[in-house]
Formats: sequence, structure tokens, C-alpha cells
Amino acid sequence: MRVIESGIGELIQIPDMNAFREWNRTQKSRKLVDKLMTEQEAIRRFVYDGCYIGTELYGTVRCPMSLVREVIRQGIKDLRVAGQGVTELDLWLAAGIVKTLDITYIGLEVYGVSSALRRAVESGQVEKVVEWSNGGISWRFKAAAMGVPFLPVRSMLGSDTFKYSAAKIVECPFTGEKVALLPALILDVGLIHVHRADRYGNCQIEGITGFALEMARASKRLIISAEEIVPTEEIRRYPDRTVIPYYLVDAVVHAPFGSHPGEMAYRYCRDEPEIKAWVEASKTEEGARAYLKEWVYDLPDHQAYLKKVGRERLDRLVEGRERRE
Amino acid sequence: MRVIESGIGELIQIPDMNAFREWNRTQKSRKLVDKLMTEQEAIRRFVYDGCYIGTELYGTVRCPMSLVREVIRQGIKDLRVAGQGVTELDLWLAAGIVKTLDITYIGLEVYGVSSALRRAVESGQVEKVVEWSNGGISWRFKAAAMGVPFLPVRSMLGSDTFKYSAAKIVECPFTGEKVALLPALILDVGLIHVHRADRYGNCQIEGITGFALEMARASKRLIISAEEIVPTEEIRRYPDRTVIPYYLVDAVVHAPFGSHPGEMAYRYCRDEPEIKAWVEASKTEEGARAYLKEWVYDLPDHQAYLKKVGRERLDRLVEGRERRE
Amino acid sequence: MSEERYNPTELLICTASRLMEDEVTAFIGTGIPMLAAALAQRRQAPNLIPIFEFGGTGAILEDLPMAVGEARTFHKGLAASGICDIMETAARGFIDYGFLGGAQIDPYGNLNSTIIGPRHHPPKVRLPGSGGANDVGSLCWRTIIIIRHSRRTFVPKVDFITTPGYLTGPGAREEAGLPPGTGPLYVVSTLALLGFDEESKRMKLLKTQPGVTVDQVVAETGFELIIPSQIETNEPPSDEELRILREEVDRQRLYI
Amino acid sequence: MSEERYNPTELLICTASRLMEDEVTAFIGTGIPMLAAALAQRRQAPNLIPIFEFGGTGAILEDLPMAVGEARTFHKGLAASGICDIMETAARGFIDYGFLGGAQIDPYGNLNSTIIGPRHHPPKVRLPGSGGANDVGSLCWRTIIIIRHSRRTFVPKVDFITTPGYLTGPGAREEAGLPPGTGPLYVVSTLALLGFDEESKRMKLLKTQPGVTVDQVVAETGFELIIPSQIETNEPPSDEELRILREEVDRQRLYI
Repeated sequence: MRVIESGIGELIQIPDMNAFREWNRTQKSRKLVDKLMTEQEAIRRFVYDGCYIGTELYGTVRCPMSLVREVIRQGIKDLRVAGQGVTELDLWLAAGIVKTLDITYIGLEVYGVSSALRRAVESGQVEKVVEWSNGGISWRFKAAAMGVPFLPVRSMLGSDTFKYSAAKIVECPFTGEKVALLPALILDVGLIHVHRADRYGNCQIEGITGFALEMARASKRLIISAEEIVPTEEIRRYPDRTVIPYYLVDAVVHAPFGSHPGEMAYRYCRDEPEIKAWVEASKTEEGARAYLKEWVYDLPDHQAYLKKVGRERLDRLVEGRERRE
Repeated sequence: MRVIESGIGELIQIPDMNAFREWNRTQKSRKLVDKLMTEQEAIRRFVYDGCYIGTELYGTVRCPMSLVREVIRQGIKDLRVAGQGVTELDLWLAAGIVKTLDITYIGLEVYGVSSALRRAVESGQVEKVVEWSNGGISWRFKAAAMGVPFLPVRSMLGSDTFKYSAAKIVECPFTGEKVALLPALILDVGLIHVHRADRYGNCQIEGITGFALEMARASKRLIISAEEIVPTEEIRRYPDRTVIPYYLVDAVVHAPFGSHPGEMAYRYCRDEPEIKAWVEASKTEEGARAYLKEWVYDLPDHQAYLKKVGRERLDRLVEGRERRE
Repeated sequence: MSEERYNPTELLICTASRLMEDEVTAFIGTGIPMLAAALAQRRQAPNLIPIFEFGGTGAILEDLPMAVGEARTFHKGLAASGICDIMETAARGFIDYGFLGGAQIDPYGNLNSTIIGPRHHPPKVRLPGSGGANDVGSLCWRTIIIIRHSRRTFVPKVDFITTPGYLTGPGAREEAGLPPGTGPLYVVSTLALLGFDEESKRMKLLKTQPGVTVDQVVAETGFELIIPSQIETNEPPSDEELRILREEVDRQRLYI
Repeated sequence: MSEERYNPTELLICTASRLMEDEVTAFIGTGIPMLAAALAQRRQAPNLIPIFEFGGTGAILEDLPMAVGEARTFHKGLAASGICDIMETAARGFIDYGFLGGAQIDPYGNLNSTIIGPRHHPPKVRLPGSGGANDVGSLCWRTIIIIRHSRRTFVPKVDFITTPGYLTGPGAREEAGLPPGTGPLYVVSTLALLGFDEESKRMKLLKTQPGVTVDQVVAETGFELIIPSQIETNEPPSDEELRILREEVDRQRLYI
């Protein structure tokens, strides 16, 4: 397969599908076992210094924020991260625990550029940055999910986003056209927040699925947090609602309001003041540090976090939720 | 992209994604218009002699049988067919209207080899037969659905299924391993039966989705038949249940019991005596002809077909349906 | 073979069923594998996870499906998705076993379910084609082949390799690009249980079916089998197996 | 520009909104495109089909989303799927328009939202990165760029091509392998509405914003614009547009 052009970015994770198959054969049980555990236990067991990690969907939408905060709390460091993110990766960047980024977008959406990203990358604290598009990184997960080492796409071509990626350009042997080949992206650990899961890890999501299906299938270890734990009978009544089957899952964490300060479709809306608080705080290193101290380090767990947010405020978020009218 | 080996089967549909894009730009409306029509009108407007056509799921499971019969009734001929099928393609083969097959499996499942297939292929009446696996043909639809000219897979390698296909083998530029490249398969016409659709063509399916999502997205013309026509408000209440969005759809046909004699999950079970009747009848050319006369040609439409099946029998099928217990 | 107690189909089902382990994932095709899986779920493998190619995962096989896409393939299931998801699950190495059949098998476990005769088109006899078999044989960890035993089915060279076994022998699968560590594990036939030699990848007799001699197996096999010095006989289907099969698994006698 | 009647954001929104046709599909990003789409749905384009990259299709924009994955992006929507489905829909040619922004734009409509400065890493200024922009700019039929106008944003050469415009000129997109017939159509800025010359693919002034002279546009643009002899002025935002924008679209004044 003659390569016309190669991106100069480093290929951080090698798309070794044979090793991935072997991992899935030997390290992932087909047994229906109770995987319910706390954030503390899940992160302690499956997340480690230097691991390659990804989160889904992103900071303000169906994001495993209770897991994200626990990663910081446990002092895990040198993370290599698949970077589509808002608040979640921002917190990690501010905490100084990110070493390498396969980046697509890290920013504060309507609130603009991320100060935490700027500080971490411009200072060189983040040592490597490899560029991709949002579609690109999702297709990389999809390649891994399909069990193939790459996928062809017609995006990223002609741009510096390609040049600073680890993609390659080849000629299609059927049509002669140029296509970009994206290497499969296998995660050491994936963190995904869902609406409902049973104790074994069978998961249901409402609303858009973002890249949850692809990322779940691309992860060597998968930690699920869920708004609600349902009996397996409920899963078996609606097998067509299962988007992540149990055998992909290593840990199930019951995390009501797990996406806070982000939203959860049909459950609660985003907490605008809290999001703005981070936007403001993160403008300076000191502000970010104070925020992390107050909202992460000084709280023992997600229950304490929710208590600090307060029932009244959470009720208001539930009130403001999207409804199926 | 150096090709190590090429299948010797003919590439019946060229994976020209630029032409497909242009088609989708100019021939597919984004307008929300009422597409409800009869089987007769849908087939008359969108199916034509020599077209490349596909059906989903297959003859005994969620299959657009009322459309399949109407294709025969209208005397459409020289079809080129993506061949995963049981009763539906069997009827077409028996009617002598298939000229070319990208075949994966045509058979009668527990009832064994298809006599209609044997007669049609062994006689040379079907002029071309190109081999694929079920995964292979589904991935070919998926390639078209992804808007890319091919997909790599690790299946079909080393076999005569590959040799008599139109796939190619190349070396992965990331890992050096051999992978098979499957060319995207764009259908001139796709026929899909669903549980619910609105008049614009937004579709919901219950139970497994087979290859409906991929085939819908791989079709230049898409005819949907549906057990039930629902108001668009219902679609808008559950947008996460839409698996085929309206803009893919050219015609919506209201076809209760549209999968008969096959089943429809949670609605009705398969009609075993009727399936057996075809198995028996199709053993000889005369028997197949008599069956087609009785159940297709001599009936003006699906309503007449259902009347002939009879309310009592249909009620029994509903009684025997899978339930969400 | 005791004609009175069970028929050849029942023998195949019971022999295959015993090979199904608990808490594994297994690709189940139409026919005998479905019955074997349903029987296994009621005996040694209550948590066998059946996988059906069109999307069913983890069904409880209370009623027998007649097709691999039927609602019974996801009855009380854990997931109901689609064919790409399932085949990709196999590609990622999540499906432990696959059950396969065919019209012809060769010494390396290559299977033919496409055509009989030397010419591809038009062929002497047209069979259904690969279906999911090629994908199962390519991507599952180990396959178990269920086939009736005769010189017509056990041939030196299949007319068409629909589904790869060990192809031409050691290393051939890997050389073709197929995932390493895969390939046929057992062949369950009406006359014997067979396996494959570690070194040569050629078919090896493991056990004869009850009442069958080694000579009978050899006589009905169109190629040289590896025959160890000691050959045991399979346990015949037990009364309990047959009872479950007839009274619970296939109450309506659709298959047996 | 009348400081009293509307602000620059409102001007950008109203100008962009008028470009949105009825019964087309349009990729909508966070911020101004959302407001423009919501305004258009209430005026000339009630059946504009907004597409949001993480899965929302055909939402009715009753409340303004603050993020492209929020539930409001599929509020009363026709479909809610995922990012791959949406990007692949664009790849198949089903998305007519895409709206893009950026920190820098060059004469060929190439956009930068990745870094400022000559070095990729560590950079002088790190911006968010492509997000979906590169995919939108590669795969949608036509893109419309919304950007504040100054010599800092309209530069001869962007520091980094995050999202391809016409790259180096005629034929360059096709040569790179991008689908033919695609590329930027308009640039909506605070000073002007601009387009691209058919032949040279270089940026061309189409209309000035109300109260802005051609000289001002030229002065604030860091490269040579193609300037036709006759230049009209855009209609300013009407009272009706502003009323809808302020009272219906962005009642809570989150953006404007």
C-alpha cells in the first residue's frame, strides 16, 4: 500500500489489533458478575499513571465528571489523552496531569478559548500534541471498534490538521482517488457516563449517543458511571436499547448527577453558574488551583460533591431538563 | 496502494462516491413532504429493469415482502441483486427476474438448499455470481454509508469466497499486516420494512436492526414499508429512536403484515405453514410457478394478499408474537 | 449407533452441546447449533452467551429460533444490535466459539457451502454460499464444525473454500492475514469427534461415536486421518439429555 | 454601523441568518450559527434542518443550545444519533451548508483555529483545535464563514490550516482528495459580506455592512481583496429581526 503522504505527528497508540484481540480474549470476562463499585475503587483499579485515557461525551454533556474528578483526587499523572473536551479535560489540564494529547478540540465553547489548555500547552507541560478533527478521532475509535487497523476517510485532506496528525494518505485501489487513512485508536481506559446500567454493565443511553458506542468498543478497560442502576430484567425486556453490552465493561459506578455541572438529556440541564465559575476561575493558575481545591481535593467523594452543590440547586437543574413533549 | 491480490469476481457496482454525493445533493430532497403511497406506485416510480436492488432483513425476518411481491407483479426484470435472502430472493429467482447476484447466502435456512437458486444459477439464467460473506456485504453497505470507497476487514482472507469476490488484499501501512479491502456497495434501490414510519420517512425499528441502517444509507432510492404510520410528533418525541431519517427515503408504504410469511419482532410471528408451502412448491419449476400465480400474479395488491391469508390466521400470528416480558 | 434411543441429529446435537462451556460467547447458527446451545443452557452452561449474526446477544433460548434473525434470538437478551456490530465484536476477539456446518470438509478443516463441482459458474450444484460462515471461521477464536460423516462430505480437497480452516497447513492462516490463534478446534460428526493435530494442522480422530469403530470412520473419510493409538468412545446421549431435548428444547419437533 | 440599534454580534447573526435557505440541511456550530439558525427558522426558513455534529438532526430551536451536544440540539428533533453518523451523512453529500468560524482566514478561505505563531509545539498561542470544523469544511457542500473583521483575522497566510478553504487556489481541493464541488461560499464579517472568485478562488468583496466603506474593508484586510466596481450595502438588521433575536431567540441574553 504505497503511502503518498504521512502526517508528522507521533502515532501515540499503535493500532495492534492482534494484541487488542488477545487482550479481549484473556482480560475481558464473558461472565455476568456484579461490577458495581465506587468511583474510588473503579479509578484505583483501572486507571494508572501514564495510561492512555478517553472520556465521553464532553464536559458539559453526558460526561463522567464524578470519575474525572476522582482521577484528579487520586493523583494519577502523566496521562495520555484523546482530546475532545470541555470542562473535563480542562480540569485535568489545570491539575497538571496530562502529558500527551491526541487533540481535536479543547475549549469552553461559547465562553471561548481554554486558559488551562493555553497554559499547559504553551508552557510545554503537555509534551506532545497531535492534531485530529472531531470526525477523525471518532473514526479512529470506530476503526478500533470494528477490529481493523485503520479506516479511510475523505476528511483532514490538504490541511495542517492532517500534517500534524499521524494519518496517512494513499490512493484508493478501486477509484484511484486520494483518501486519508486514520489509524485505529485503542484506549487503555475509557470513561463513559450513561443514563442506565445494570450491575453487569449493560448500558442504555437516551438522546444522542455521541461517540459512546465507538469508544466503549475501543477501550481495553471501560468504566461506566450511570445515573441509575436498573435490574437486569429491565435490560432483558429492552435488549434493543442496550448500546454498550456488559462484556465491554469493567466497572459500573452509580453516579446520580454524574455529569454535573454538565447536563444529562431528559434528566437535568446544565448548571450555568457553576460552568461560569470554572470559566472565571480557570483564567489564572491560582484561580484554577483554588477551584480544584474547593471542588475536588477538599471533597472526599461524589456524594460530598453533590452535598456541596446542594439539593435545592440540583432540583432546579432537574426542573430545567429537556422533556419528551 | 499496492494490491497484493485481487478477487476475480466482477465489480458490479463501482464505488464512485463523488457520483453518489452528487446524486444525494441533487436527487434527494431535504424537504419534509408526504411520501405515503401504495406498493404499486412506489415500485412503479423507483424500481426499473436492470436496476441494482437490495432487500433487508431477509425473507423470514422483517422483510418488505409486500414490496418484493409487487416487484414481481409489475414484471420488472434483469435485476442485479445484493444477495442475502430467504423467501424474498427465492421468489425473485423463481420468477426469473434476477440476472446478476452479489451473493452471500440464499437458502431456506432450516429447510436447506434453495431449489429456486439451484435452478436459476445452475442453468446460467443468472448470468453473473460474485461471492461475499454476510459480514462482507454488510460492510460494503457500511462503506457506502460512511461515504468512503472501501473498508478494510480481516475476513474473507485466504478463501475462495475472496477469490470469487471483487475485493482486494493490501498491506496495512500502519502494521504491515494483510487486510482485505471491500469496495463500497451503492444500491440503485433499497427496500426496507420497519415497525413505524411517519409520512416523511422517519423510521423506527424494534429488536435487531440487521443491516437496515447501513443499507438505507447506501441506497440511491429507498422505499420503506411500515407496519404502522405514525404522526411526526411521535417521531419528534423520540428522536433517539429514529434509525432512518426522512431525507434518505423516497417512498413510504403502509404495509401491515408486510413481512408475511416472515415475522416482525413484537408484532407477529412467522407463518410456518405458509413458509413450508413455499419450500414444497419451490422444489419444482411448475410448483414455484403455481405458487407465484396463486400468491402474487393473481392478486392485485397486498390488501388482496392479506385477505387471502385471512384474518383468523393473521390473528394467530399476532398471538404467537415475541413479547417484552 | 442405537437406532432406537436417538437419531443421528440428536447425536450431533448432544455431542456438540457437551462442548459448549459455561460463561463463554458462542456464535450460533441456524439448526443444530441452536439446539445444542439451548440444551447446554439447561445443563452445564446456564450462562452460555449465544451470539446471533444479525444482532442477538445473550438470549435465553426458551423457544427455538427457526432463523438467525428471529425475535427468539434476542428473547430476554442482553442486547439486540445489527450484523456489523456482531461481526465487529468477533473481529475484536470477543467471540470465543463459532459453530459451523458445510457440504464438504477437507483435512485442514476448510469448509465448502458454495458450490459442488469444478466450475464456479455456472456450477454443477449451487449451494447457499458463505452467509456468515466465512466471517465466523475467520474471526472467532475457535470454531467447532458439525457435519454428517461420509466420503462425500470428508473430501481430500473441497471444491470451494467458502470458509477457511487451516487452509494449506501450519502458518497458512496467519500468512493469509487472518488473526493469529484462530481456526477449527473440533469436528463433530455422526461417526466421530475429531480435532486437529497441533503440528500439522491436519484432522485427527479423537473419539468415535458410540457403536462406531475406527475402521468405519476411516472407511467413510475421503482422506487420511491422524489416528492416535488409543481411541475412546463418546458417551452416548443420556436419557436426561434426550428428555430435555425432546420435551423442552424442541417441544414441537421442528428439528429432531 | 449604528451603535444604538444593534451590536456587532447581532449584525453577524442577522447577516448569516439571511443566507440560510428553507428546506436545506445546515451544520450548526456553537454560538452565532445557532442564533442565526434559530432566527432563520422563525423567518424565511421554517423548515431549515439544523444538523449538530454529535447527533442532532432537525431540531426545532425553541431554546438556544449552549453546546453542540446539548438536548436542545435535538429538541423535537427528527433524529438523535451520534457523531460518526452525522459526519458520514456529510461525507455522503447530504449536508448542504456548514457554518464555520476561526481566529484567522486567508484569501482562499483557509481557516485557523489551532495555534497562533510559527511553531506547532509548544506554540505561541494554543487555540482549541479543529473540533468538527475540518470535517465540516471538507465534507459539506458549501461553507459559510462567520468572523470578526480585522487585519489580525484576515491574514495573507494562516499560521495553520485547521480547515481547508480553497487551499492554494483552483483545483487544489480536488488535488488533495477532497470531494469536488465543495468549498467556502461566503464570508460574513463585521465589515462585509464576501465571496470567492469563480476563477481564482480568491476572496471577493460582495457587499459592505451598513455604514462601512469599501476603504474601511480594504484597510482592515491583510491581503488584497477582489473588489468589483459596483458594491452594494447590506440591509441593516431590521427592527423585526432584532425583536425576534432579542425577545424570542436569545431571551436570556446568553449570547447577544
